Amino acid sequence: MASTQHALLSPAELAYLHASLSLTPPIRPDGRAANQFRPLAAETGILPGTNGSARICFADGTEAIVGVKAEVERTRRGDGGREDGVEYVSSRLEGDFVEGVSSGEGAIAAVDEADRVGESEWVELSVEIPGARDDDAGTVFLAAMLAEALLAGGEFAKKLWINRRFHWKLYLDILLISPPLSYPLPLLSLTTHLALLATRLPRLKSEGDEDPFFDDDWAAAPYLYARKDGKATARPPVSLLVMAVGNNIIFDPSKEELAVADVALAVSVGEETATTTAAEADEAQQQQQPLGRNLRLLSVRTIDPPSRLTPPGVPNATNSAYGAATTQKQPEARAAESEAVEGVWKAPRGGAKALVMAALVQKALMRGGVADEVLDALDAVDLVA
Amino acid sequence: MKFPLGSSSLNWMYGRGRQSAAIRNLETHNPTSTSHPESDSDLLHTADSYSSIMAIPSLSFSRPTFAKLSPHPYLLTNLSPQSPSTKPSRTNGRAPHEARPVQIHTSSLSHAHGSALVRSGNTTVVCGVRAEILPVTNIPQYRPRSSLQPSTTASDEAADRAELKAYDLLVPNIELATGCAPQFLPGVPPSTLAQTLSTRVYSLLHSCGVVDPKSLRIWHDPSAEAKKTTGEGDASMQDDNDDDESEAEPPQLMAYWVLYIDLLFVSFDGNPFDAAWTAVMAALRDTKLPEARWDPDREMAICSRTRKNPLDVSRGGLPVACTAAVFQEKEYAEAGGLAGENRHWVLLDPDRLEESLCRETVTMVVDCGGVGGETRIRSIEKQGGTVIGRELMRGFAGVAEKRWREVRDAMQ
Amino acid sequence: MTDRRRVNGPVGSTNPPVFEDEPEQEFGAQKGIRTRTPTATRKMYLKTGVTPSASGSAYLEIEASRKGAVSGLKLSCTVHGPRSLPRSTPFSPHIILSTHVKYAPFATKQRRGYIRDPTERDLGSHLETALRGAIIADRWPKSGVDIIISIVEGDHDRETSKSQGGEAWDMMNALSGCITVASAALADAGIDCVDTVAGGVAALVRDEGDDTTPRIVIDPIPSEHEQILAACCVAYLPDRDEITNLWFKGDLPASDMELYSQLVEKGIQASRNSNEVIVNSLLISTREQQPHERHDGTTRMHIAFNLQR
Amino acid sequence: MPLDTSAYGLALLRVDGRRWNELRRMHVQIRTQAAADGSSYLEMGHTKVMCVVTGPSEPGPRRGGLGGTASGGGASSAQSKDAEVAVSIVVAGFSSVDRKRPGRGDKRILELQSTISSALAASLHTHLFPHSTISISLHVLSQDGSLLAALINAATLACVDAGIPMTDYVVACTAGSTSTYAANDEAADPLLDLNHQEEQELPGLTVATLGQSDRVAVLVCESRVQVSRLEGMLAVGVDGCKQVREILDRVVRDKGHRMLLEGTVERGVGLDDMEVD
Amino acid sequence: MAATSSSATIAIPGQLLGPASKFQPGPGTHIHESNLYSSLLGLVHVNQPTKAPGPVKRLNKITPAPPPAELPTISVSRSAVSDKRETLPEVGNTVLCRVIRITPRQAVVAILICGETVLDAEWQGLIRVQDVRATEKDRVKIYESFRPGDIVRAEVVSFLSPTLPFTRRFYADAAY
Repeated sequence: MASTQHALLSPAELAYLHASLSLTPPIRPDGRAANQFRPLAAETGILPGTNGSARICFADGTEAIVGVKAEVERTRRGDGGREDGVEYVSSRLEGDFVEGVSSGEGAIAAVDEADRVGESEWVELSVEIPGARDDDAGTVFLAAMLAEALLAGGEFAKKLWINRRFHWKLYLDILLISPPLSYPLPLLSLTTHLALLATRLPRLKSEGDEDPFFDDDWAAAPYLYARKDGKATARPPVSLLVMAVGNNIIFDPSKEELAVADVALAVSVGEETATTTAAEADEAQQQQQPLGRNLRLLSVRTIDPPSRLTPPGVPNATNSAYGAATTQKQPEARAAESEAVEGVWKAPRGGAKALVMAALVQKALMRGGVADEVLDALDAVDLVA
Repeated sequence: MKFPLGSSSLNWMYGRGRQSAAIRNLETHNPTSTSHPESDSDLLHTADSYSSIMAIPSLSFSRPTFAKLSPHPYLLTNLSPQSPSTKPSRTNGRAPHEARPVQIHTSSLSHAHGSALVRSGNTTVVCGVRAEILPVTNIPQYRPRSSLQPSTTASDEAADRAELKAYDLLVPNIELATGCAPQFLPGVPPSTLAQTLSTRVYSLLHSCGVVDPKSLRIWHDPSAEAKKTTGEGDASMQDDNDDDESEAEPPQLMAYWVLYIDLLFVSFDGNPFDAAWTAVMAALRDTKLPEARWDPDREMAICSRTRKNPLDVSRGGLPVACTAAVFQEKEYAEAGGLAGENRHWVLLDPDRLEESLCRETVTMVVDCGGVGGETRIRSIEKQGGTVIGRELMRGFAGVAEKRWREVRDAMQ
Repeated sequence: MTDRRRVNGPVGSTNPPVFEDEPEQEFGAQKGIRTRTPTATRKMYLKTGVTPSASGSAYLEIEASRKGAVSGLKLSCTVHGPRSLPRSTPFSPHIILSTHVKYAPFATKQRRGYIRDPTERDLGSHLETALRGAIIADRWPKSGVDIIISIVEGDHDRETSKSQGGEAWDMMNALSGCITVASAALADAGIDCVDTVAGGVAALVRDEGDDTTPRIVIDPIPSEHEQILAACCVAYLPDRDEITNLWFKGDLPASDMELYSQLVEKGIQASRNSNEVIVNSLLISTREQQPHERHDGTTRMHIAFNLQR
Repeated sequence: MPLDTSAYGLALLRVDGRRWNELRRMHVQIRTQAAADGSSYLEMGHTKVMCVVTGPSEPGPRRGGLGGTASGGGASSAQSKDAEVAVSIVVAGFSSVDRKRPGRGDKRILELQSTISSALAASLHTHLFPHSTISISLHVLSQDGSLLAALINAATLACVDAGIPMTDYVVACTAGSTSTYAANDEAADPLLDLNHQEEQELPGLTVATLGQSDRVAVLVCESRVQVSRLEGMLAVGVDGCKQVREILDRVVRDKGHRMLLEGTVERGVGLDDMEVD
Repeated sequence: MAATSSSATIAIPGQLLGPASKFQPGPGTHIHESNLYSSLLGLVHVNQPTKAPGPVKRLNKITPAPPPAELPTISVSRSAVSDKRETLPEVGNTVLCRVIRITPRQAVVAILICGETVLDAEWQGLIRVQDVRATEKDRVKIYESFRPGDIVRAEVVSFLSPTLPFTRRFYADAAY
């Protein structure tokens, strides 16, 4: 698991960290508030060679770069028992795998716009973590999580539709530049979000199902996520990392904080796409100011908290340094099964209550919650493509 | 239960010439010494109990302990009991020539065209046959067949086999790395054993001519297209090919069925080949291919959902593999040693323990299903020893026949 | 480049059979509507100790819902260990868990390769998360345990035309099955667990027909519903009332969390059902343990529990 | 489209409008990343690379290696008397014009890694850090020729930023020749700093020198070229390296002064020493 | 169920055995919220204070400083459930092992049997030269005492990191 990189903390440190994080309000090592993200510096359009790119540096120095590249690809037909194009199309609606990651149901796409459909294979997402093989379980898990959120609802793949015979093949290359000091999910997710917002595809000049040719004027190229007066109407999803310690819910935890988590979740949030007709659109516009965004919950995954793999502390009762009889006879007696001793670190067992997990998600999604803040912050980033 | 350890077989503890070592070890040892827990940094401390091993005349160990410590003498003492009254039996309670009962369940997998689950003792293997279509256009070195007539002569039969092999229409693969036994953990390339098993099955499939290539061909018959009976399949194609020779344009061969035969060991307890081969046979007999007709304008074979034809495996008969291992009295037979001065037992259908202790194994593939029920030996493989000679082999043929009937009955 | 260590078959590419469309009524007949009540799981068969040479093992089968159309789930799980770690690995105060999920080549519609694809790796990491919460890791310092699951038959719809989205959700069904069978195998292997963890799936579905209001069903079969809006798979410890792994996918308005928590609630209910199966089969297998009996794995394969209620 | 080498003869200008001994625009940043011990960002024309240096650090389970116990070459360096310079290069899928996924263990990448590793190991005072590892991870964001040169320069800068003692900068650039091997004319002029297109068509070599000295640290020539031209190319290359060093040196000094002003480092002897060359 | 029930009771992981105030946690149990739960599939045993734990039971924990002796120990043993009882070699256990290789300093052995339990997995152990016997340790020669293949009965005097090289042990200890 990606998250279970051994944080080299002694049981004493762990116990202290856990205690301070369990206080109300929690005291975090870097002095952040419980629901405060690491400050970040972001820029987009850093790579002219790509259709869209973004770079984000978190204050703690972790840095990621995402590049999006699109290529025209002929749409495969008639594989796996489909006869004519229509049958093929309709059968493809529900999407299937990107790198084996399930895409969520695209059937919604079918109902409103029957002729345009997307396939999840049209998106290829790869994650590069320094010092990790790309088939490493953790890397696969990250890629799966990001793709899962991106493709949920099938709306995204639909954007890549050119005509019945051709589509865009979108390659997302996600690079973690810095050594992964913390679990990189939030960083990678935010960077991907920006890169996709900045992504533009050449304007299509051909009509119908003929072989497509495009306007080579880059300025005329439309954004993948359509803009209304410089503001994207729909937005890519973001994945947030949330963890619970004691009674506290902590967002965007650092590696050390994650090492004492009782439970950690990755929550992927999308934003409701602006509705089609103009009337509803500006109605939605008005609504957005008072009501804030109307978010969608796209995916939730449990992150295996590394706390389970931390070494347990030894209570004074059994610590030979404090002259406990038993331990002198058996110097390396393993920790006895005993009640949790106050202030002595013990790796958590079991899982988390359903209510706690629900609270984590709730906290992330609620109006004016962290998801809102993050999206607002990302809005502030001006997009150069 | 306890397992008495007679003085006769006391040497089990040290195996070959280890006695001296043990004695010396005993001398250097002070019986009165006690373990010193203070010396905490060490794992082990040879306790005085060592001498007690020697001291106690009738030292006894539980069966599993004995088996673990020294498997070979353990099996040996089982096979050659002290008292003549008790007849020799193996550690698994079977008689030397007794095989494990075979159970076969077929067509349990719905995604495969044919499947079988074969269980003999604790060896369990699942076999799934999946057919895919190989258009002749995809075959690089494709040579159109001269004669379209159903092949009858021996030469044609030979040609058929050549066809099967040339186009690789049979693809057997054996997966052992499923954790079916502690030594087969996944995430590793196929072990040598897995590779040899796969190739053995592969060659045996071809040498026995189990599958009739006729049933793997997919034809296109324009005239049949004319009189449109939906879903013109290969078999029926053959028929009306026979009855009216005077067709305007002859049907031509458009594609082949390729049979992917995948074997998965769920549980492994020795003698994998017999189980695997039985599974392959059972699965092939269970295989039903959908009727396929060539669609010229879409240039692909279209299959019928409903009509299926069973795969024709009649020609190959029913070859059954029967494996035995030779267990020798002396664990380490000195190079020049003749079989005579070294008692041996032929253990049919060996399990994991026995396989680990036997070096010589023999596999005989027999088919008693021929006309008049006479036995035909389809293949013999024998490695790792010199014990089994001509007469033993002849006797073994009898054993194999018995085994054949067991398997045949299980197949029904 | 071809793998020389396997029999690779023809060089030319082969295609899975393409079926012609059948007349409509027959097509309709094959397409299923959920007959179970929304809170009913399919029948399960669970048996431990199917692989005697392993430290622990279990076999799980979920009945095929409708004859022919949808295949049931067939899982075989073996547990090896606790065993000593290889000398190279550094000291660990805990048991080191390694999970491995692999589809058999004939388990699904498309023939699977022998190298694990990202789906299987993803399933593996989900499973690891689910189990790590359940086991008491510090009972076995510096030892390791391998948990290997072979999906002999995936929970797949054979209808090529209908079930394209299926795999997405079938993956969840597979995961919950994996969790359940692995939990039984762990208990069989005698590895300390805080509880018998079990998996369960619930989904928010919209059926076709007059009533298209979304409803929540447990143990969903994609092809039985017009559309699946969201689904979640939970790994749940009944006695502790705790969740060790939660996996939600879909598209829900954030405005009503109610729907979400209901979904999780149903998932828990589903896992309670499968947990009953684990407990029963463990108790039965424990009662029937006789030394001689244990050695023939050929005693009847399944014990059936009817969970309809 | 094929590079029209004859065009050069007329205007004495290359396809991208440069003269024969002209470097492409170099944009260099140092200390781009707070987290790393040393980091740098370097553009040579459209070739853009990033470098992150961690260490000298204790070998063993590599820092940041996912999945816990991934011991990256620790064993080898554990015994060695000198620090091990471990270089890892990640070529982004979007770096080249048409997007391609480089397979794991790409031979070319491996060769680049070993070249850079050995080149730096020569210049860095590795003997000061026995039993430790200096891990240099390079990211290629965009390629337009002279990749190896760019990588070496970036790595050098990052090492400077990381404060690893070294004898002098290892600076590199490429040199080529105006006409192809086939067109066997002796009048061919040497070229400096090839871009992708020129690399494809013309003979070229990569040369790295130790700072201002003429001592060549790396010389890689992977194309056929007449020996007679080689000397000219080499001379131009070495001269180019001097230019590159000037650029890098300026960047380092500017950064140093800025940090001084910001007070991120307190004025010390070290900085003054840098004034006297 | 009440933990005082007969020893024939089958316990499954997570089953409540009784309050921690009334029982000592034995092998195969764990404490959760001051209650004792089973952590194994097996039979429940209640040992009255005079406990003689043969290595048959998984003695994989040492009860802390002199326990309130009057409390009965409750434990879950797999002995009746399965013959495959994997046990960790435990300090004080008597084990049977086979010598794999020898060096002047120590003999490396594979532990085959721990107490009465036949081990599936092979745990590795060291017999160091100074532990072959108690007296005249300096005179002991490993190669005179053992040969590869010998079966040795020995007692475990230390558990931590037998499979690790000596230097690693510091790290191992530091982890506690």
